[in-house]
Amino acid sequence: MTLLLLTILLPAVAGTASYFIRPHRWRRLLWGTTAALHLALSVTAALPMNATPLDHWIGMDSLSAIFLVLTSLLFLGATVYGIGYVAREPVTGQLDFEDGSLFKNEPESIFTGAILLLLAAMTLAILSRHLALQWVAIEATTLASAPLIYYHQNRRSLEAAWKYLILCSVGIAVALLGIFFIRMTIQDSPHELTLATLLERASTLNHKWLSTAFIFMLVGYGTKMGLAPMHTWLPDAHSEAPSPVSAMLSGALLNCAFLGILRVQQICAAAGMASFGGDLLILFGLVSMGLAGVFILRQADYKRMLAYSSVEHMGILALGVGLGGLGLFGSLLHAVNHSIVKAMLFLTAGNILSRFHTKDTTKIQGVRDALPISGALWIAGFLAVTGSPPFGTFISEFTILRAVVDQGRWVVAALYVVFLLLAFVGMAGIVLRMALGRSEVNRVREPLTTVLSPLVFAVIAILLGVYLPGPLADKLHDAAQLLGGMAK
Amino acid sequence: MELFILGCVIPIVLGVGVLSISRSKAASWIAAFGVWLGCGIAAVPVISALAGHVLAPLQIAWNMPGGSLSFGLDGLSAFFCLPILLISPLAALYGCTYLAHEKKPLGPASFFYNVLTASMLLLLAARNGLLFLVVWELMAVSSFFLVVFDDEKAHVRQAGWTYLIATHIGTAALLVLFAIMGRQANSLDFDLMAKAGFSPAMATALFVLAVIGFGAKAGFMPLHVWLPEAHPAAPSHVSALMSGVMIKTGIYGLLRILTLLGNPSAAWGWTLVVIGLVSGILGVAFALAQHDLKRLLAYHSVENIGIITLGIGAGLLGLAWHQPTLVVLGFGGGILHVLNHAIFKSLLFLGAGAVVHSTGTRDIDHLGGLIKSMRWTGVTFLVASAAISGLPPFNGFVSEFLIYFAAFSGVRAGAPETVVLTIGIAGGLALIGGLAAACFAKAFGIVFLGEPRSSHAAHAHEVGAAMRWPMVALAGACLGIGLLAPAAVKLVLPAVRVVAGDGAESSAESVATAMRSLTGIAYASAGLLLLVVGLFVIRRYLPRGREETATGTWDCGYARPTPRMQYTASSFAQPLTDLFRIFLGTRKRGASPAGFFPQPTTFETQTPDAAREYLFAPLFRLIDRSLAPIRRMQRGRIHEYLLYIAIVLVLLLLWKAGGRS
Amino acid sequence: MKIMYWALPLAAWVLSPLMLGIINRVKAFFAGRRGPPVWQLYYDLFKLLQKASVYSKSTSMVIRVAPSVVLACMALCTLMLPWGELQAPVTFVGDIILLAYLLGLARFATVLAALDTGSSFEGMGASREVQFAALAEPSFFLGMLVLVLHFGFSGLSDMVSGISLETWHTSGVLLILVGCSWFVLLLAENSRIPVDDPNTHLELTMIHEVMVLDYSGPDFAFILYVASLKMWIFAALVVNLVVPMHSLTPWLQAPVFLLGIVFVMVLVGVVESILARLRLQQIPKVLLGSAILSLIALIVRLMG
Amino acid sequence: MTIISVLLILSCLLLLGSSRLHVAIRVVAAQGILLGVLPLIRAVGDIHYGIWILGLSTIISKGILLPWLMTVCVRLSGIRREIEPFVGFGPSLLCGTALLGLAVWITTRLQLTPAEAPLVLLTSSFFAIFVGLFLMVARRQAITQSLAYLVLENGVYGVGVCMSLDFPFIVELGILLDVFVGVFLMGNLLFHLDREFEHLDTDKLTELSDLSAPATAVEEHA
Repeated sequence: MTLLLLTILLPAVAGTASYFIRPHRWRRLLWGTTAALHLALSVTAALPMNATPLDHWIGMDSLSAIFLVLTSLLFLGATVYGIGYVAREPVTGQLDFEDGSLFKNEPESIFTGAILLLLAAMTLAILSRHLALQWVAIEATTLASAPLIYYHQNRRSLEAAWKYLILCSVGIAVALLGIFFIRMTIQDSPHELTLATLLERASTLNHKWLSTAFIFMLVGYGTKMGLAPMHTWLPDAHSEAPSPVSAMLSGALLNCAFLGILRVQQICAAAGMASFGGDLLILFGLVSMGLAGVFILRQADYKRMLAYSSVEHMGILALGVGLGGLGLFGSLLHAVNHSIVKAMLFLTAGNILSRFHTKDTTKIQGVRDALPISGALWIAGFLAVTGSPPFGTFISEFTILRAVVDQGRWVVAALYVVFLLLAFVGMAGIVLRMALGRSEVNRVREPLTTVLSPLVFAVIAILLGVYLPGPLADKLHDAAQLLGGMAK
Repeated sequence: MELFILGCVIPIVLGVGVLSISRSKAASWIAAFGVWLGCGIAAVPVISALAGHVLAPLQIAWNMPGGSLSFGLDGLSAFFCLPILLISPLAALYGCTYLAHEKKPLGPASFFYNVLTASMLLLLAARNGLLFLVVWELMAVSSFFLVVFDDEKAHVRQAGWTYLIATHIGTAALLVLFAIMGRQANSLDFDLMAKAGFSPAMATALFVLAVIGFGAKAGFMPLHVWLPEAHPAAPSHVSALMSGVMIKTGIYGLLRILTLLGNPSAAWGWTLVVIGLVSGILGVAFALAQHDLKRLLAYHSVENIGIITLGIGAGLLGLAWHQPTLVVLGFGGGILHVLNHAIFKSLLFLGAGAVVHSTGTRDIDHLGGLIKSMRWTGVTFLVASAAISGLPPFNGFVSEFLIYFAAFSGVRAGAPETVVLTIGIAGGLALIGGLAAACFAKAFGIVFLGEPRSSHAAHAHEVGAAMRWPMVALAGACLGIGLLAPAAVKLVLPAVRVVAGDGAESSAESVATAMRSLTGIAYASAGLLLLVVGLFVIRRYLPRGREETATGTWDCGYARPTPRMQYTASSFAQPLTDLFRIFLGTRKRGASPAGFFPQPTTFETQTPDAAREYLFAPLFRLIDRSLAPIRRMQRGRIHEYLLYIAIVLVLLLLWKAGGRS
Repeated sequence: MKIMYWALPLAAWVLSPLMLGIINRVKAFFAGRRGPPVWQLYYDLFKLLQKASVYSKSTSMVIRVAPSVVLACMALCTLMLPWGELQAPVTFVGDIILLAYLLGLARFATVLAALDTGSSFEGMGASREVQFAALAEPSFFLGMLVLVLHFGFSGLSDMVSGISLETWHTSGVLLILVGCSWFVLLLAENSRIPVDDPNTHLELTMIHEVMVLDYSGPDFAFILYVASLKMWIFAALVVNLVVPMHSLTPWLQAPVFLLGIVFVMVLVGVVESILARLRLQQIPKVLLGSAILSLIALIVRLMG
Repeated sequence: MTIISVLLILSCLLLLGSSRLHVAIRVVAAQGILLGVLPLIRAVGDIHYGIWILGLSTIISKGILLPWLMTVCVRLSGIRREIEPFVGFGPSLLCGTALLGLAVWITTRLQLTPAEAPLVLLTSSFFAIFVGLFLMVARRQAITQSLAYLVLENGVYGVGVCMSLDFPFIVELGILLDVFVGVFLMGNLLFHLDREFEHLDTDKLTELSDLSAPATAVEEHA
């Protein structure tokens, strides 16, 4: 228990502290240390011997263990990248390369503090077993990440942050309504709104309230998670945020909202309403995949393309969870794979952006020529995110397809495959056009901090495609079990 | 079996190794050594499997959902290994010299080449759906990287894109295929799938998926669009490996799935026969219209895949009609043609590569007279040309003969469908053979014979030994299989047995007849060679010392011929391409000279791929256009975005909330 | 008896030049001329073999090897021809496929040799040759399919040896149709009128003759001899098909066979005399017509 | 509590119909105070310190601090004092009536039976939510949107009160803190937006869109 509390408090304290630390060097050191310590703490907490009882407000089951370690890992990667990133950013004003206006980054202390607080909020969101507490934490992630999005304080990032804040806040408010309704389901006696209580009394829950609650929470957390058509803020925010932040937003933060939905679905499944939520999730999943595919197809901005790809993958996750059974396992595995791959892609996109000074895909050629490592990572990431072997995404996407087919939902299967193809075709055109050919900028030696994290992520993505580590597999099976699915 | 896996792992390990010395000249040599070593090791179990030994399958646990690392090597797999084991090392050796002048690091290309080789071998041994798909995509991805080796050229990038999309569409079909099969069998292991027992309707659906999925790789018309783009774009030794070997994995996959699906229906056989005829005839027709040497060869791959498919279709019909002869000889001819095509097609690509390497152009109409400066390349290219046209005494004839044989021996007066089949196969093969001969008369004749049509061709030189000897070895193989036809057929029988199942047993007699005929052919071929040599010797001695005179070609009285007045590839093929003009859609640009003092004028023909031009491009454009309005939903207005949320919420509440209690 | 197998090939090798002489005499008769002696080709061959060769500077070894290849192919083909009930020296199931492809190989060699010279005239001829050959082959195989349907799939010798008066009685129309079809092929493959004119001197319009413009001396002798052998091979196929050998006593078969070949030659001569040469664009239609004849035969066989 | 509900409904209608920004801010402030009083009234029997703190902090944050922030915002940014609607005030009121109907319908459809509060409070809370959403969609200026968000939050809060939720004190505070920080951030952003764009019209914040698609990969390659 203390371990879990420590995991939450560490980044919170460090985040608050970094607002007050003046010297850059110390603040960056604090950032790095916190990230590393957090990962160590998360892993330790996830070890079987440190299991905690699950009936408190916070606790760690397999589901949260997976997401926590994943988040922590991504954060460390983003930290390694991010420290180099903020160090390279000029402190004085600079010219915007798109509209030519002058802008000035926000102070580094705010950036560092916000990103550490974001980590704290995410950790809390993952670990909390009280639905309202989880809501508080998820809303807190929105608030902590808004300053990160407008780090550059130029017109586009402000616009993106505004839309992010408004849309997510509205969505989250809707989710709060949903939580009220969940509370109504156990109206008969004053119990705390913890998962333990709800699951224990699952059979007695009022289905009518539960279905209403599910709808509110699906729309609410779905907004935050980026399910279409509530995803509209996502491409703006993810494309305008600094790349390490985009990586965190896409790789980790979306998962937190996803976890919120998972928890409701867990309750629904325990209450025998798995198919009610499942059908809605499948619907939203398909809509997200399809819409994202459409927007990927003619995308002019490669970071937006990645953002839409996140929407697509959130759709896949929702679809898998909606299917239940094997789909749950596939979906959770896919969440892991997608986070790692997407983080790697956003970090790589950051490298491309800082070298080519444009986000316009039509103006970039020969990334592989100019930035050999980033170019290779860019193509590898494209293959990974579209689900090609040997990357783990292939395994999980195929597992979800098998789940669809196993249930004999032929229309869903057909749409699923068509939408995957759509995204593939769209991304192939863009990524290949960017990566191949001769570049107009000179080849440079890439600093280690810019390529280390994406490289490590790429290696992990490949490893997950050929080998599933035992503990991870166990946790995934366990988590799928929690959600009511049996994994084959 | 472990030995086989070891043989697959070695190239990959050395491939990864050379990534670290990417820039070194030795990189490609070390990687090639890995291919040789790996293939050498893998050859041991393959040969023993072909010799009839049953190798114990290898099962390793794999904790991926539905996955298991199960490997096996039956007759079918072992036979399909042969082209890989033969071509891959030779092409690797060739590639070392071919790419030696490149300025870019060769490490990645060598790495992907090795991965491609290993993944093809693993694919043949894979006995689990998930494993199969992983290796399948690995193969596609590694070959994609090889295709875009020259990525500074726009057409290469475009070819890479086309290839990637085409192969991915095929893979999508395969994903569904294996998912459905896994559902039926409750496992992704092939053993269990074979016992699943699919209903006829389900089996037909699976068959269609397999044809789409594997056909995209193999190059069935109209899924062949990537071939004429990718093969010219890739470095020649890669084209050789891809065209000669990799596309055959599509055939392998189709056959493998057929073994799992149970009893075929006649409709499947007809489907394949029709696909075979269309691919064969139109493939060669398009080839005739090309004047890019490698593009021409790529279309010939489509044609030969058509011939292979004809054989397989005949075999399937044999299974459906319970005609053992048709089964064994149809499958036998088709599968043997896989090996034969691998040999001569890779030889042709290597030859084309030598030409490109030495002259710097692939345009047939700019070449000419190369046989005088590139004797080895010329002669081996000639051998391959004759072989691919199905002419005796080379290997192409042997497999085509088997397919003819199957068709003719299966024909029964009482069964009109057999007659239709035979008309299709015999007429089709004859037409394809005639057109192929025409096309290679053009390709060889214009490239290697006559006078150089440009300075490129005039300054050609013979290529180095590492490029020469692989070609000679392959030419030897062409002749060898032609002369040892019965032995080659013995090699293919284990593979046929896997596909044909019970049908193979009752066909001993027809196999024996075919064997006698093949023996006859082998003797006839040997006799032919002896006769040619004998006559040539006689001819040499006939003049008895009278001197040979060298003079100009008969010019019909026109005293100042120039090399540019020679017949060109385009003009040579024009009568035939005119026959097929409704399919080809050849575009002509230019004007004929007019007036008493005509100005200089140009004339140009271009034959883009019809399937690409009239099917896929409009389809893609249509999809793109119809999707465009959807993009209006993201036009930046936060009010609209909020409205979406509100509408979704209200709709869901109206639809679902409180509905049931 | 074994030795008798070789009689037909021997006859072909010795007598085939004579056959071209016969055609020429027939044509001369129709033209009201006396014409060259029937032995003329023998004289020509003898003369050419005595001569030295002239090669173009553009050529390579291809043109030097081609005559030998072509001749070897034809020689091998003659070994596969039966003689009534007398089997051919080389026979196995499906030998006719080999025969067709040997002819193909010969054509391939001729065409390449033509391209070797770099002459645009010879290129033109080669181009036409491959076009018409590609169309002729399916027609040939269709005719063969009729035979296979009727007699079962076996060697050429076995198939044709079964043709008797009885066969004529039951399915004479088949034999006539396929016979006609193959006779058209004979005209086309041997570059006779109406497909090609062996006597023309206008290079632009020729097919076969223009391809061999650059041969001289022994090479040209080979080529001329090959032309006569090829004519013999096709004539032998037609004769074997049409004449009911099975009904003849064995000692009559050989003379009748030879007479049949002479008759075919006379027929060629007559056709050449009374028909005009067709325009090049019309030739595919002729070949298509030949295929249709076989197809009709096929339908008759299936329906009858 | 019925009075509070009626006041809530009236305040929402006022928001829909008012054209003056500072009026709107004051109305929202009044709403905040009303809602702060709500828990105190509900728990009139046993008021413990938590409820006092909660009520007071609600009143302070929603009724005083945030409106003050908005006022400062309006003053400093020099934006126009009129609310600029997409949907005019008359039609807005009509829509408001429709939304009221919707709120009633939802309340009955859900068959909610709040234990310690009148049903009309629930209806009014839902109405506030809908009005909040409507204002966000139908009003042009950024500052109105943040006001509307507060209205929405107020509605959610009202629903919570109706359902007599006994969330732990910490959680309640957390929720409040989130809202507060959220609106605070919005205010902060408003300053930046004003500086960068020299206007606060969100319908002009459309630089980030997918309307200008380039020639696609498809067309270029095919």
